[in-house]
Amino acid sequence: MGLASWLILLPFLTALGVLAVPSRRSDLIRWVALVGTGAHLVLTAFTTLQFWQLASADISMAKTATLTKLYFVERVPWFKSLGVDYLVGIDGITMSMVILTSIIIFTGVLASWNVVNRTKEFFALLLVLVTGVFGVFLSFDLFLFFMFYEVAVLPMYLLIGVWGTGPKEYSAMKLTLMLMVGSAFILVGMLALYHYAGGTTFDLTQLAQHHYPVEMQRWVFPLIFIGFGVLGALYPFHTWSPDGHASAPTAVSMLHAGVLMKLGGYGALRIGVYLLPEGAQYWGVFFMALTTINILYGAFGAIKQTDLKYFTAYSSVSHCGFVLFGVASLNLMGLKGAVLQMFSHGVMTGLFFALIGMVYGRTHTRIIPDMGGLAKVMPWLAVCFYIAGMASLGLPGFAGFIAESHVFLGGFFGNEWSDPMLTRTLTVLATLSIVVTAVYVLRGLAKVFQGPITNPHFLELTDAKLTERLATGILVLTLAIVGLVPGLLIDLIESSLLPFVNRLHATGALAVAGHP
Amino acid sequence: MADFLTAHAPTLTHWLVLTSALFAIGLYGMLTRRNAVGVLMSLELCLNAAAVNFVLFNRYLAPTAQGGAERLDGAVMTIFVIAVAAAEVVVGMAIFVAMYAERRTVDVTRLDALKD
Amino acid sequence: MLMLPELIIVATGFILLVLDLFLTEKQRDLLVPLALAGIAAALGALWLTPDHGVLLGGRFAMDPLAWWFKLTFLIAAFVTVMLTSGLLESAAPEPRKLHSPGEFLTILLFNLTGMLLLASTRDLITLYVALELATIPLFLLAAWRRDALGGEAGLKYMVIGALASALMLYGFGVLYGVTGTMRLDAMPALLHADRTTLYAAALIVAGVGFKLTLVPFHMWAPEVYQGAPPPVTAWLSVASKAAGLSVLMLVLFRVFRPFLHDVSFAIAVLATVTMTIGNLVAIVQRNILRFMAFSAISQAGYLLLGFLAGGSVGAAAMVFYLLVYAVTNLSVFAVIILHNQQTGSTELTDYRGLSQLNPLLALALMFGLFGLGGIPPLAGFVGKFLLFSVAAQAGYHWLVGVAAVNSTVSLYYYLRLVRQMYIEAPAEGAVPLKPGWMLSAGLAVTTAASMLLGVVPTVYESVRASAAAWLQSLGQ
Amino acid sequence: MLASAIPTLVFYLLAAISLTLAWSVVTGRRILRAAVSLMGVLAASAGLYLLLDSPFLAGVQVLVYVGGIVVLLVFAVMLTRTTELLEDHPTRARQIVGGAVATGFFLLSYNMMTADAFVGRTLSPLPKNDVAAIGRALLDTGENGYALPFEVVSLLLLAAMIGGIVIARKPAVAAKPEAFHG
Amino acid sequence: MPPLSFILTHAWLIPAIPLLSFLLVGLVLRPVSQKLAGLVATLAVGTSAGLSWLLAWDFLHLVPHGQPLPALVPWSFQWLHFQENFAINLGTLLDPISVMLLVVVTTVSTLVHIYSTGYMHGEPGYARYFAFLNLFTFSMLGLVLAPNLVQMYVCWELVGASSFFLIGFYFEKPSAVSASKKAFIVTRFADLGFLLGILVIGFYAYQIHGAMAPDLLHGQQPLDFAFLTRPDVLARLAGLNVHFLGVGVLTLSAVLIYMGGAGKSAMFPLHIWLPDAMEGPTPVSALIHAATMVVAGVYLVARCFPIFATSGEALTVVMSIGAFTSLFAAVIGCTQDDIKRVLAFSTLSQLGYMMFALGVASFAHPLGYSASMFHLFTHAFFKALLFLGAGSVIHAVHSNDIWHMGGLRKHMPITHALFLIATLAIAGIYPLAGFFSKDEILAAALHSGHTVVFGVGLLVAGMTAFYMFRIYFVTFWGKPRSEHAAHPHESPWVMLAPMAFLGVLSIGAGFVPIPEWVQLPGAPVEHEGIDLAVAIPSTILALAGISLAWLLYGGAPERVDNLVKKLGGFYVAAKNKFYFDEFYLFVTHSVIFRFVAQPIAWFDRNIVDGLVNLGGWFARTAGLLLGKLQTGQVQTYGSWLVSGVIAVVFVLWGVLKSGGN
Repeated sequence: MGLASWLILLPFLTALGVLAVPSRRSDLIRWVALVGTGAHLVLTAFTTLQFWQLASADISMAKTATLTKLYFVERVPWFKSLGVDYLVGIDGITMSMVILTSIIIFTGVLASWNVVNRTKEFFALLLVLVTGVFGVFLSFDLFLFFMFYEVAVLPMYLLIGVWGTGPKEYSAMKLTLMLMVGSAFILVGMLALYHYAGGTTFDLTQLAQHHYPVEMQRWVFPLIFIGFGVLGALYPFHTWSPDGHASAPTAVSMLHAGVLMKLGGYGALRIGVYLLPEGAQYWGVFFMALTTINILYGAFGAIKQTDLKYFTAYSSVSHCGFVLFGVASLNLMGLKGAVLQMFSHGVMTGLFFALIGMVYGRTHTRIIPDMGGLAKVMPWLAVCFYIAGMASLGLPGFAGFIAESHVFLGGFFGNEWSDPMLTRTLTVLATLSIVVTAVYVLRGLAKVFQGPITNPHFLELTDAKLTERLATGILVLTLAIVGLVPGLLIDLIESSLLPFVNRLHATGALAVAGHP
Repeated sequence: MADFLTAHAPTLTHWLVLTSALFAIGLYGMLTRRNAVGVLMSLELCLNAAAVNFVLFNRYLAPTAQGGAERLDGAVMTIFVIAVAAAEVVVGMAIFVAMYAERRTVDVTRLDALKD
Repeated sequence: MLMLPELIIVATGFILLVLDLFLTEKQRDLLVPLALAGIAAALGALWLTPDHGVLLGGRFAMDPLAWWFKLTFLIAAFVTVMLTSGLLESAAPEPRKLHSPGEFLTILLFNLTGMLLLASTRDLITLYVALELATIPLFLLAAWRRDALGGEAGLKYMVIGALASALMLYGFGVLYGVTGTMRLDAMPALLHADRTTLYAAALIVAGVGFKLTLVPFHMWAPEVYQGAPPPVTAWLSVASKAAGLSVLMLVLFRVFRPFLHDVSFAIAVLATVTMTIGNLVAIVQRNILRFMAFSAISQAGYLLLGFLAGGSVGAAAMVFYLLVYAVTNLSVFAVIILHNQQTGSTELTDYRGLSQLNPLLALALMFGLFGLGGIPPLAGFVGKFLLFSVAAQAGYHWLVGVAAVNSTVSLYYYLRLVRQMYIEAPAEGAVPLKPGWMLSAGLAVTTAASMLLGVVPTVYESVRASAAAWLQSLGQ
Repeated sequence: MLASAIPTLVFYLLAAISLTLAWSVVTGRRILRAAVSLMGVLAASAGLYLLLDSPFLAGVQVLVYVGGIVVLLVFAVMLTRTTELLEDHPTRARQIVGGAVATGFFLLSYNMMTADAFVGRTLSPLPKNDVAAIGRALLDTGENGYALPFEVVSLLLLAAMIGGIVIARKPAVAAKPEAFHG
Repeated sequence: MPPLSFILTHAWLIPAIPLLSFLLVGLVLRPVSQKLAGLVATLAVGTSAGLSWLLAWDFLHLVPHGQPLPALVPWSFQWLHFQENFAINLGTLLDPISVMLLVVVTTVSTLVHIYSTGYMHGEPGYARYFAFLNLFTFSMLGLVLAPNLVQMYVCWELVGASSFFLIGFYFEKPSAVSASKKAFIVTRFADLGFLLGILVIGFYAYQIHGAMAPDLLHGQQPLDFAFLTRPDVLARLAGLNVHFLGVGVLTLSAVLIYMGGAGKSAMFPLHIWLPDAMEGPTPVSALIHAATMVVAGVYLVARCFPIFATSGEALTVVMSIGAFTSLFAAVIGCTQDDIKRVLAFSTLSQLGYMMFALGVASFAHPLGYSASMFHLFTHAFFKALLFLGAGSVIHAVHSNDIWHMGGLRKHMPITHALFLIATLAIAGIYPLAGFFSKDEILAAALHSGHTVVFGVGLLVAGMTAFYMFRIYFVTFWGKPRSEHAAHPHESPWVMLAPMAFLGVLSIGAGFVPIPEWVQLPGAPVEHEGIDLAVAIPSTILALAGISLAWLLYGGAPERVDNLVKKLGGFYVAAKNKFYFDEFYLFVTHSVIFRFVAQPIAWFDRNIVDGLVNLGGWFARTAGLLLGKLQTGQVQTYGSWLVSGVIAVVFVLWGVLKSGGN
């Protein structure tokens, strides 16, 4: 068992550990979950260091920035006759996503400290979900990938349905079904990929050796992109997101917006762009247009929302639009921006939802007009909220800016397969969102935290507790570190993205080798 | 008269028209009769028609088609069909009787407690 | 030796029949273990049975896939008997008790014999009688309780069954007429793609479609599933369907093999219609047995995908999925049977709060439903995946899409039940269910199997190997 | 000449009888009359078997079918109340649907019967099919024997009998019928 | 050149110290001790100021007297790597304007910090206030030192954010909250232009960069100012035959970048945020909205001046908007009653001055460039002093309205004296600082042949004198018009001392030879000293303005009323700032929110989501309808079954016919 497997297994073992605790010992349950996820954080940090050392050694030895290797590869033949392997490994993109997930789940557990109803099942499901997420990020076998993908999606139903608020059953069902329809698209594409390559392997690195016919790429790529796009809140397949987020409990919103939605962008990148470069070239500008709509539509949609969660959900639609926009722009900066945006939006929106949960836990309302002046009684939360808001409007110094600047440059620089005037116009339209974002973020936050206190009952409210400070603190710190020292993350990502770009241009080292 | 009859001696097609018609009439009965016993009777018509078919084919086609080895497959099949028909009637009657004891009706169109 | 499992089952049936005469009401509780022992012995015998060989002048033949079918039948029977034990015992709650356990088990075992033989037949005559043996006793089992609904279910089943069987018989006749032989293996060489052959094929498809609940031959299913005693429903949802598949494979792969590729579009249409209608109607069901009926209908649609690519992959996918479906469906029925046995209810809403009353049962039921919905890592996922893969291999990518979207629709109604169990609060005064040990064991075994089959590749690999060997024996 | 004319005449006669009686089986309002008609159809079929040189089958037909099955049906009819003996006509809709479907089936069959495979085939003699021959064949376990289906059918009949008895006899315990849970 | 001194190589220390102090104050000291927080923050900025002076000294002595001062980037590191040959280096760009602004920013900031320890005494958010002031100082210094467009943009946004937090310092006050939002959003809108400008110029610069031989690049990155302002690069950019809406790339990007600058410097029509920004604490207004941040736009244009100059058209835009803004703001400034708002409009007007000074400059007539920077320099001091003075007054009177004041000169003599100095300075009276720089600007306009602009400049000079003395007279002369105005008390020395220091600077800054030091690289020296042809009319107009103010406001108020009546609608419009706020409010709330945001939200909930729900409804309805087929009639089922057979035959037949052999 190597590091990659442990990264997947640890949350699952933690889930089992949680299940082993008697349900009345809810404190112990929380601690088990916290220790498990904390251990995962440590393991992730260790893996990152290891990866860092190995990769930089290889890069300096090969005298090229292109990283054509996976690390910590484990391959165990599974369904041999189908060519299904248990194949996990790590490259830079994976690594960054693992870091993100690990942070989010740890803080998510902290933010769920006050879940009292059916605590055991809650944490167990949460951890199963996150097992699926790690599985998706780490697996390099399409079958395994898809399998984990569904494992990651389904627990959401119960997590929202049982522990949610509002029209939770409806939201949970809508979310699950829409995502499953998305995965149906993916399945079609995936099986096409498998059979067009001869039907002998699901190994992503080997499928990448196969050149698919252009016509095939042209019909499979949109399936894959839309399929993953549903999870990535691609317009107009995003409507599960506002309802889902609004109904979900705090940690679930965090995980969902923070991590799960990233699976969409990740899949579109890893499978769509990587395996189907010519399909991507054909469809790139179309999806740029669609995601431009996403970006603006989400931002404008957020302006008039009155529920904090809807507000954040629409902002997520807008921000996830950047991810897919970056992917569709098909150049190094765009792709990098997409990955960076996944990371930054993950942390940022995780922070947002954590804070909303904390505020809601105190005020028992999420309706923006009902609140006011809360900064006076909960300065910590207010500051964190403002930081999250500033990060989300792309203030330099936070991760969002790094990501957005990459995405904008990527979009503006365009690619040789799309009309440059079109991609630039779209980029210009997309940049409009930085203003609209400022409008809704500031309006929303001003109403909630600034101004006079509207409800005398608010005066009795308290500021964040220690666990909450820890959770929000970690997230804020992450945002700031990435924003201030972007090189840390960029160096992880960039080398691993170069093979994608090379494939698009059909030059250089095309494929990633899947063997150690 | 005899000439006429000889000229119009039934061919396989005539036979088949007869059995098809019998089967179709049986079908009509199965699909329309209200009395469950009537339905079973119609079923017997169908089975009977099908059984005749087997003998018919055995007689007209099978011996030559097999290239020598003469066989009685069709004829034997008929026996099995009759046996199966018997079994079906037994089962059908048993259920019919049980049904009647419970519901006091033998009209299949009134058996609609189970529906959407 | 080849026929040993069948012989053991028949013998067990007779022993039970005779013993029943001499036992008191109380002592008859021993019959269930005895039946189980018989089935277990047959399973053991099956293990020893070689997977190829012929008997009785070629009327009975073993082939590698027949072995798997027999395994499925025997496992299904074994589990069904376990699940039925609570209703067969003398202390069973009265209105739902199944009387005359000896006769019940005997008929079940004879029925099983029919299915076992079905997998091994090589000629139309045996096929016909075996199919009837695999069908007619089910009418009796469905009506076993003699109550209003059971009787109605039995009668409807009987009428539609007889109609389908008559049509199929007619089809057999035509087939016999066209080819002049009863031997299935001799037929492909004698068939031409003319309208007579099509006609025969359509008639036979109707007959098999009835067993396999293909749309539009499915309409009896919801009624019978609802009216029959739940254990019988479980049995016919699994075994009868498996029998249907085994006949369909026999017919399509052995007899109509030359045309299979050309008519694959028709199969695709049939599959589409079946899964879509099954799923759509399942959405609105309120009765869990009807619900399971439509679910089973849609599953039949998925199964059909395996015929699209005529190679061993398709056969393997179908056989594997059948096995997975059998254990998964039985695990679901285990809970349904128990619930019905102790509450008398079959309403979906009466499952509310089950997760709080019986967490493990609810979990098992959820796993079962997710397995049917094709959610990883349950075996249902792998099974469906394989079937979809066959469709994709045959170039039916749109059908993969249809099937996958259908899977989503099915998830909707499976989740409806999950919602009742997990999200709704228990009804006031609801008490936890108390499963008997035999039912618990059955549930545990099927649940475990429905997970392991998807994770441990051994079974699939064996099926795949068998399918390859079988294909070779077909001479392709 | 006559040798071929008489069977032809008989054929058409039997065909006419069969069809007429069959029609009365499926449309007659009196169930007992229908039973009698069915008996007639089956008997006519026995005649047809004779025409097809299968006297043994004709015998089986008369004994089992006419003698056994129909009598069983009549008994079953007798068990029910007399009011049920006179049956209502099916609704017009059902007649139309049933008629359409049955006609459709017939046309389909007819279309099939004009296919090349069947047109122009003439009678050929059946092999020896007397009681002894068929009896031997039924018990023969060889290639030309039918031992297996024979055993299977025995099982089937046994099962039908046992089950039929269990279901049809009066319940041992006067169990209250369960409410419809539909 | 001699080896660089310590502070020149480590100029990064100057912004770094306030940053550290921000973190220290914000994270550690804020909850511990308010007093300590203020002290640490002030000390930190003070240290930076000291270092800046030191740096300025060293910088001026880098080259022998008379030679043009160099532009160098002694320290930088790669921060953001976009792709091959396209990276962003953070670093410190030292050239005359950055060093000058470094000194201005740190000095004014230090003084404001000191002043604030008194002004903000006892406020609940005292430590928070200092933390943000530190953050602002850091960001502003980073902006000043930026060697490339991206660092500029980064710090640009950060000053915007700190400005936002400081304007909204009194976060319980709704007007402050909305002012802060407005400031941020309006500048953010302008930054959109800046960002697009970076994208446009970045793309083409990257292309040119890539096409150049590596040894010609000297390690410059595409977005470095050093690269962008190279004549060869500019020539290539100007030569690009790419047009967007008929505008060339160079002009387009310059105008877009100018849009960013116009937002920060509150040029018309993006000026609306600045008057409202006066809702912040007065020292903040002094530092951010008078002396430093608002000149960032001017600084940006100056930084990119070669781009604008090469484009030409862009420069015309800069000039026209600048000139119009200076006049426009002056008109409004004459009518406002809030002392800080008058100062704000005066700032606007002066910023317009600086902008059009840049606009009239060119490579042939570089005087405007130096003049603009000179005015930036002097304006920082006297405008800061004006604000601090106003703060002192407000502190005493507890009101912003000049009509609540009056006769303060007796009770607040020091404040009065200093305010007078500043007022004279801004009015352009010799020998105070404003005179020299204003004179230079007017001269530049005149000599470059922009007569109309010169005329506007003269007019504005007179108006400036008028409205500044208007508030001076109303505030300090006459009788007290309110309770508080009757018994004010002079401010404490911590407030007066920095004011006094600024007073000294307001007097003396004009003698600093900025125009000598700040020269447009590669242009001829065009410094002429005092041009009497300019100085005399401007001084006359200034004196006329002062006299008019005395006439109107020195004595009887009814004269004003008469005048107001005569002016009628124009006065009302000017008093209401020509209804620009209302217009923007209408556009955002009634047009964008109502006709874009609201419909989108509705569309999403009802149409897009409706389609999803429709899918669900469709499935359910189909299920229900298909379920209706289960009539319970077994014979119907039978009919279906037989029909099924017929259907299967047809399907098979069709398939075989079409697809089969």
